[in-house]
Amino acid sequence: MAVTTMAKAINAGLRKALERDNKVLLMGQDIGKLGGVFRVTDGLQKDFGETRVIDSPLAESGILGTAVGLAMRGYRPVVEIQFDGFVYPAFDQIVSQVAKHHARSSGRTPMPITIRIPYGGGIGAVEHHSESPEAYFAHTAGLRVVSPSNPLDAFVMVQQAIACDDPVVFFEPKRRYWDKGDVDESLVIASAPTPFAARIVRPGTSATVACYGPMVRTCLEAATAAAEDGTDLEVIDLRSISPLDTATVAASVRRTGRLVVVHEASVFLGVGAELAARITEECFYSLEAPVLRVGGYHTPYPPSRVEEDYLPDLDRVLDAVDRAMAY
Amino acid sequence: MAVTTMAKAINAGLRKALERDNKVLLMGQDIGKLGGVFRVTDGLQKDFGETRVIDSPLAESGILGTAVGLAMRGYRPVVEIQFDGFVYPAFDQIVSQVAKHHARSSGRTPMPITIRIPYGGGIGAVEHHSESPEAYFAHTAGLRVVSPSNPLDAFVMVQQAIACDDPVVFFEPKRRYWDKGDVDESLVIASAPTPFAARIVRPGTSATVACYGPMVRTCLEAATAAAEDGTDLEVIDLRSISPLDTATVAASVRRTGRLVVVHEASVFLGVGAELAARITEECFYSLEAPVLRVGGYHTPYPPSRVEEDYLPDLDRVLDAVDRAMAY
Amino acid sequence: MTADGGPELIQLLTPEGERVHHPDYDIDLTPDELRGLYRDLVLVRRVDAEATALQRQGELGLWAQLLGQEAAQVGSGRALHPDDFAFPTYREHGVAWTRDVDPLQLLGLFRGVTNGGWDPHEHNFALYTIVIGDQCLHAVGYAMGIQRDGADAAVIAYFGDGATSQGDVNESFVFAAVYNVPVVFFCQNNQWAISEPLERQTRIPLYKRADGFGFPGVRVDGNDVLAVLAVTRAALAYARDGQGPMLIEAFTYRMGAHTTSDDPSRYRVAADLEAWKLKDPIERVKVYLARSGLADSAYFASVEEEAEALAVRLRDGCRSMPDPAPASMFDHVYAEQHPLVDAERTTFETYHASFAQGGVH
Amino acid sequence: MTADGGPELIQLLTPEGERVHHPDYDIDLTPDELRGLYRDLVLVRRVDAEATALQRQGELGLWAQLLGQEAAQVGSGRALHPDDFAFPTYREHGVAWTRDVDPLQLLGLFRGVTNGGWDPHEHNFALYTIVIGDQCLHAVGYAMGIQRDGADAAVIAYFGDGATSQGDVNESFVFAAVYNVPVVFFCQNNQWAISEPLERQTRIPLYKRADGFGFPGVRVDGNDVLAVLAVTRAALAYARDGQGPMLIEAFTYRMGAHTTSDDPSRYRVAADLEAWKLKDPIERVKVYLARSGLADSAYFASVEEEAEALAVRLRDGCRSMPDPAPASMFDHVYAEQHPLVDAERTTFETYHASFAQGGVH
Ligand SMILES: Cc1ncc(C[n+]2csc(CCOP(=O)(O)OP(=O)(O)O)c2C)c(N)n1
Ligand SMILES: Cc1ncc(C[n+]2csc(CCOP(=O)(O)OP(=O)(O)O)c2C)c(N)n1
Ligand SMILES: [Mg+2]
Ligand SMILES: [Mg+2]
Repeated sequence: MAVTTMAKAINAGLRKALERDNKVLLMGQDIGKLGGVFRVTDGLQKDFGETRVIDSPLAESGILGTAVGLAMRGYRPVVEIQFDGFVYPAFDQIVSQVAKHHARSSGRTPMPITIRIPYGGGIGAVEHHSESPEAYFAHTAGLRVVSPSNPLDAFVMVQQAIACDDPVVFFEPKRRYWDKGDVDESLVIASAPTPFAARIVRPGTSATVACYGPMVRTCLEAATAAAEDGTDLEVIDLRSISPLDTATVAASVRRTGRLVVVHEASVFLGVGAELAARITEECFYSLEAPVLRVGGYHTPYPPSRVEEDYLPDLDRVLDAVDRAMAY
Repeated sequence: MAVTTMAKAINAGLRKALERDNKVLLMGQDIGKLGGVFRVTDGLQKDFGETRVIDSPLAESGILGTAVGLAMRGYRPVVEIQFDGFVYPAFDQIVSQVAKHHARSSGRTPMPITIRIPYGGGIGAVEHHSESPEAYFAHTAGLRVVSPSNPLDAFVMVQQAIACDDPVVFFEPKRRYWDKGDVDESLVIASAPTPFAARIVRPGTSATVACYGPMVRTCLEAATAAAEDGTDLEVIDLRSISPLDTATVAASVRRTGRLVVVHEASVFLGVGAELAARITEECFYSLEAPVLRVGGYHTPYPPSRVEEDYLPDLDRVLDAVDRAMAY
Repeated sequence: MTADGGPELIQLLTPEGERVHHPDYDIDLTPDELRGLYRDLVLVRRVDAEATALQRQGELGLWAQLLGQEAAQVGSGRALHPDDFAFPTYREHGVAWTRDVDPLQLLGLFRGVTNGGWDPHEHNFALYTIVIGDQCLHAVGYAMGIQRDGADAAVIAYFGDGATSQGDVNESFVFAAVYNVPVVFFCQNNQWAISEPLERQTRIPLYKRADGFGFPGVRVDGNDVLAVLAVTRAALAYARDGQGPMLIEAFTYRMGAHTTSDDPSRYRVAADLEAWKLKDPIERVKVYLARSGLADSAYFASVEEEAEALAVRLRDGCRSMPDPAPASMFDHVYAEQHPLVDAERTTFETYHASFAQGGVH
Repeated sequence: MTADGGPELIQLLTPEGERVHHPDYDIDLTPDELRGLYRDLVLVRRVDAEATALQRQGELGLWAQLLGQEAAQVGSGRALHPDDFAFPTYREHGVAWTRDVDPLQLLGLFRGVTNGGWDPHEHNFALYTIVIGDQCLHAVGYAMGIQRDGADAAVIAYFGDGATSQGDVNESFVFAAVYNVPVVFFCQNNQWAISEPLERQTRIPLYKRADGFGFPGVRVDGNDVLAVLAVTRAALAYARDGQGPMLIEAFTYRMGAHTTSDDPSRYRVAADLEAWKLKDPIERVKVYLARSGLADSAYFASVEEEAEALAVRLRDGCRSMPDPAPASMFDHVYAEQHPLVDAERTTFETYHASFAQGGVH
């Protein structure tokens, strides 16, 4: 058990995966000597060689397309997309090939590809470096989409994603890369809970707040603040967006009667829309207020000098909770 | 006033746009001599020449990327994507450039680009020719997304899309291309209602059914059948997906108390999710049942021999209506 | 661009059936092998004709004809070793034949009973790829795998003239060159991308594209099965030998429509077709075999009979092909358990059961 | 690949400041023009240095340094006619300078007060494009417009060595060649794509990429402002003349980090840097001007003064740059009215007003 950052925890998880299975390959831009722009792959090329930790040419579609071919040959490619805004050139390969090939082959050819994407805002970056595109992938059948919120989950979930025979889009909350937490590197992933289930990270009774990735910390802080005003929030870390663990959320909502969903992505057709629609259907008679959503606006991610006004924060979460409680 | 098919109506609309504004250009694969694989651009290259009706090289990103440059130069490109499943190679140009450039330029450089996409299933096609990707685009700020359901709307809306200074993704329900309807070609689009508003195509009192594109006919047929069992459905043709005319739907739901949303796209994170979330929030106390959704499953579009089992049909719409009425 | 392929065109058998020689490429085949190629060409053309007929009869939703491209496909397919792996488009029925894929499995896709069909690993023949260009990157990735496995094998990626405009195809050239992987890029330049002539995709011969990426490119007479076989064998050997990628432009012509839904009369003149008829890939082999006494009318008749029998088998097999079970659409969306798909399948089955039990509707 | 650019390198001014001649390209500049280029180079480098300093001081979120690429940018930028249009990446500060874009507007983007900044139409200089390669297609589209307008103008598209691997860049070559539009592809090969050396993108010199698409490609000494100016002028004239695209590879070196967040010590050796220091783009011009008596120390001093004054202006201008109004994020999402954006803006403003009025939180 050691205290480490999320970035280092993912690095440790990747190292374990490379050690466990020699079919595991890392591919991406600048992941070799540089160790990636966030140093998540630091030292891995040195230790596992250039044939397993591959600096790819500057072409995302090429990276995903070659990953598909490698998967057909029995490899387990782990692809790094340098920033959220640069995954789109690979969208065709992801949506038309990675996501559909297993079904097309009637199960003969799995696509055990992990697509790591540092995502979200809050780091004062220039355009295209702060986006939250998870809804595009979650809407796509054949893909799994997960996002860890803390170092331990990051360490375990990245290994589980790589071990999974389905393609997994692994969204890393880049502004939490430097958050610290306890990580037990001896933990065996087989014994860990499935990455595709949500977790109640703070039990509460007044209302349920569902979130994932970078927003979990924000919502926990909001819960602490709310507690002072006597509002006892239950915070759920969804962890997985596809599949979406509605059972855990529904059970909570049946107890609390209220739900607020929080994410950085635009609210319009964001993950909150699906969760709201399903929970309302499942818990129609338990809901004392409509499911409220807190998220990005229907605008491009703004210049960094105003990103704090775009990103959901403690106050906006509490504001939504207040509105939910007011029903 | 003449009876014509939707394909011919769009052709007529494109012709009007080309006549009205010599900055309007048509670009795409096989749109020249062939007139497009659905003949929607039939005869236009002959009449307007190869510099205005352009057979592009086989590269969707190239087509959209050059459209962006042409728009910067003051042109109004109308791009044809041959089939829904082939828009993904252009996803980066659409999401990162077409959608964001106007905001990036602080309003100095509009992107009056119309992206025509024949979409949806039901024509017995091979893979990638029957998809409904509208949610990807509707989730993207900066884009407008519309879909006509009948020849007259198609004729008017395509002209309005081209006249709009924003980029418009124009989804054409390919299986309705051969549906006939009255079209008054002398109609002046300025006087026509905005393409971004929904329309009640069948007033009713028992429940509201919201749909768009290919599903409008299906839902109207369902309403006729329901009427026989004494259920009086109000059918709303959304027409626009971004913006989404929730006001019209909300007003209807306040009267009927029930809402069923129908589309071909996968239900999970489909347009129905957003409509359900918003309407539930706006009409929380009017809803007597949760908003129910009928749509595609979370699977790739299946082989054509089973597509009828995948596509929402009259029976599935009625089944959802029954479930809504049962609350 | 010269309609006849120009002087750079590698040819070993002229349209008149005359065996000619080339300084860089030659081939020495046994009579059996030569007759075998003829048989392949005839049977493959018959598969194509039969499938086209089945589409007309409504048994298939669509068919992409290979008429005119038999030699390009059979020649390159027969150049492959068993361990080599081929990545086709949607038109490589002739290559499928050389990989022992039952033509009925091809029909299954165009009939709409599956989006795939055969076992790629059993035949070392990937599933058809409909999205133009995507498979070229898969081929390079697969070749990266071969390279890592240290296997004595190569990959061949098929694509068309129109595909050369796609970013993915050009990216596959970049990756293949930089990684120096064992892949042969086999471009069937049939002069058309649906209605668009070659001029819409390039202003220089396509085999020259390789110059821009730093590997060899050659143009072969795509209607000359011997030349295609010789050139592809050489390219595959070059690749297996660790020398990296090579681009082969098979100069041929799409004698049929793009697919059964296409109407070429809208965009091309009959004259071209007539000119290319004179370069038929099968006729020249037949003339050569007959003239050089390698085959007699009895042999030709036996092949015809075999073709007839094959046609009958396809017709019957296609008509009796069962539709998939509706619920099968949920079967392989994911390799591992996925609650949403499970839930939707249950809803789907309960809903359909309600009809069986004479439900409300 | 030869580190010195090889014999194909077009050079008019050696690193030692010696004026040499080239059979195909030459240039004859007035003393004023020559001094002007020197001034451009010095001021552009100063802008870069000042911006780097401002980033260190926390005034900018990021800065992409052009150090070492001044000649490639000033030389090509000065070759443009007023009506020509340039499409930059995120590093073309020197080109921006030649298009009269106030450096303060560049700082605005890296400070995070805007995602754009200047008026592209006022300067015929597009906004910076951060997504690698996208702008090359925009350039071709813009050139298609020029072609349709029958205007006497050309377009120049800037991109890096890494960008040559992107599908979009290669597609832009296809479209430009097929449509024969007036565009010059200007590739600054600074040998690095962040941490990846040229070998990760190509195995042959980049200017040869053009061979694969059927238009001319040349390699120029990117640190030689005279050669770059001469070659770019010729390419632009060729384009305006209706002869179509041309590719220029400006062979140079990224002397600084990729951006201020990068740490090159992790992936490259100091020796390379030392070797390239000897090829400094400014020093050679200074030596040439001095030796040929075209400029004296007084002139050099005056330019230094001007640079100092510019630096002061940038420092003050940057520090006093106001943040945008938060609600401005809703301003230009759409050109026409959009109810969702209007509604969100209203919610946003009401919510913030609640704080102003000392709301609950
Ligand atoms: C990305 C993509 N865009 C468009 C299409 C539609 N389409 C199918 S085949 C074809 C033409 C292909 O031409 P070519 O590459 O020359 O191959 P050929 O059909 O001639 O064998 C087009 C445009 C597609 N399948 N994929
Ligand atoms: C599509 C895309 N992928 C990745 C990135 C991240 N990125 C920014 S600059 C860069 C390297 C670019 O190298 P090069 O084209 O040589 O230009 P240079 O930075 O050297 O001027 C990368 C990978 C990006 N901006 N866009
Ligand atoms: Mg072709
Ligand atoms: Mg570079």
